[in-house]
Amino acid sequence: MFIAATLAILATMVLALVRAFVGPSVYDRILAVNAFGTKTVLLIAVLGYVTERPDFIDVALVYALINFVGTIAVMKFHKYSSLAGPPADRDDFADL
Amino acid sequence: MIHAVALGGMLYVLWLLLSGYWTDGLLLSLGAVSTVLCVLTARRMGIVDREGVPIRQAIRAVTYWPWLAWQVILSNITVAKIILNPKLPISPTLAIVPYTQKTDLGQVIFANSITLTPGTISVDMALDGILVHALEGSGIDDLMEGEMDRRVTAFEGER
Amino acid sequence: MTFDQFIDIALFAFLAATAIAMLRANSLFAAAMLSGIFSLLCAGLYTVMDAVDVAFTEAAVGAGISTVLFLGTLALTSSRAKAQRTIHWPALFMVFVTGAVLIWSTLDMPLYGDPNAPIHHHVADRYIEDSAEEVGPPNIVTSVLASYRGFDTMGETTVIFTAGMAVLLLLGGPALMAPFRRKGEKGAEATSEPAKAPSKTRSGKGDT
Amino acid sequence: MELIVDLISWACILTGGTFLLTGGIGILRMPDFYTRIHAASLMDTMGAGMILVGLIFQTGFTLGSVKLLLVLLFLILTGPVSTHALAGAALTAGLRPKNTDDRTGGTFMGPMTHVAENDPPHPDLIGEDHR
Repeated sequence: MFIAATLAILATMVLALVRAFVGPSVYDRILAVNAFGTKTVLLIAVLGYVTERPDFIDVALVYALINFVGTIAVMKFHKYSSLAGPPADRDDFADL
Repeated sequence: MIHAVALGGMLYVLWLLLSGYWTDGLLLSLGAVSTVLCVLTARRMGIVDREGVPIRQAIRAVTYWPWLAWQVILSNITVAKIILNPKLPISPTLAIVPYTQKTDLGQVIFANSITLTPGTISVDMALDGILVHALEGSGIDDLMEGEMDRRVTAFEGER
Repeated sequence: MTFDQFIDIALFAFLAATAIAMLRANSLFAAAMLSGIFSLLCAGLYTVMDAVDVAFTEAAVGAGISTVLFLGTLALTSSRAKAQRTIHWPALFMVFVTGAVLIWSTLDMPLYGDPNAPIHHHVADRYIEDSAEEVGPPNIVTSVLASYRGFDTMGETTVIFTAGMAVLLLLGGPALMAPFRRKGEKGAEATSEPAKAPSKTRSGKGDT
Repeated sequence: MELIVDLISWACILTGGTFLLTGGIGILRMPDFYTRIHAASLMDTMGAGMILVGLIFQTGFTLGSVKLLLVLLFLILTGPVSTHALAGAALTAGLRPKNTDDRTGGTFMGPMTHVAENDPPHPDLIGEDHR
């Protein structure tokens, strides 16, 4: 059963990879990378059960957090063209 | 103060669950020290308030989250049907959905609930509502009926 | 072929495909995003091989920080690769020779996961058998890091602290980053503003 | 009893896998970026959620299942935020939804004023298909 789940995750990884390869816009690629990160979290969690070492969940937990921080950092960069955040005089960007 | 205590209690329970050591006194006290450090840091950052530690909403979540989960399952099935349909019957729609929440926290909960439900995503906040992109026009119509808005406002619990 | 091996092969195939796509991408933004995927795949492979700590580092540094640093570099320079389609033969030769030497040297190594390999009997036996009495904590890794290799850990902690400071600088808002902006950019004069000032304003006025 | 729990968890894992695959297909099939996001949220909610719930049923009442629940919670709480950030950033940079029924009175579909005035978006931000 876990093997079926692993296969599904691997297949979805392939689909996300294809989307990351063809683009076309940068946002498609970021979306694909984000989805890929979620799939990595799932893969690690499920692999813990396939190999009968459920302590892999700790790794999955940390990955879930890292993936989120990474995506937000990349988005922040794209939205403001710098990592510093909104310029002080531009209030309309303050909602990210 | 009550927010700081609630945050500390929550963090300590999280520490206990993640570490799994319930008996060793030294480790328990070290965990407590790190919890207190975290709470102090959070206080200095100014995030220990009604918005950062939503105690009321945490209690009300018992009734809101199951409803949201059911909505998520329903719309998941709808979107899955669209994707697997060979003709791909989509009609993307962009609209501004009004909200009735008073606080920033309530609006964020509403916007995130919209995004969490597949088929609709909140793109931006406008002056008079949330800019929503929907996969189908009917998704916007459902939001405009305002049931989710009403439930989030009740969940928010501010008058 | 066991299922573990199948997963290994699949992940390595993804890795190779990502690397080739990265080479062929003209848009450097695309290459930066693909390098994020590359790091995630590496981290997955490390986890499969039980090197969980390496996997942590790869996910945090490779997929997180270095992607952001790539993007930061691209903001300062051009984001399109120069069209260069000629092959630099001496470089290709050197790469092949180096790769061949590396593969040749793996032939002398013990098998993966071999319990009799020398590396597993240098000091590991003592850690496993005596650390409970000598140091105390239930987790052997903690004893190794905090006691047997204490000085090493102190250096590592310094590195991690520095990395944390860097993340704070990157995510911390305009006032913190003001000294690092390019000249003439808006917000360069915002040095004296408190960092949380913009986030307190009501959102969404500008898009209409 | 054990059989029933096993059956439930298998059903959850299989449903999750199916939704993952469906979302993956959707990411490839959808015509533009904004519609692809919907497909991706399919994978993040039902796909990941169902698989993790299935794993929780397999684990039973242990610390392991609590950690799985935490993974699920983090994914569900952070997923919408990054999705919203992604969509918002794309719109701000000037990526326009294709073939879209606009009920906002055109305010969001026209050229973005502050982007055009202050700094024109980088060509790579918009993507090859919009140049």
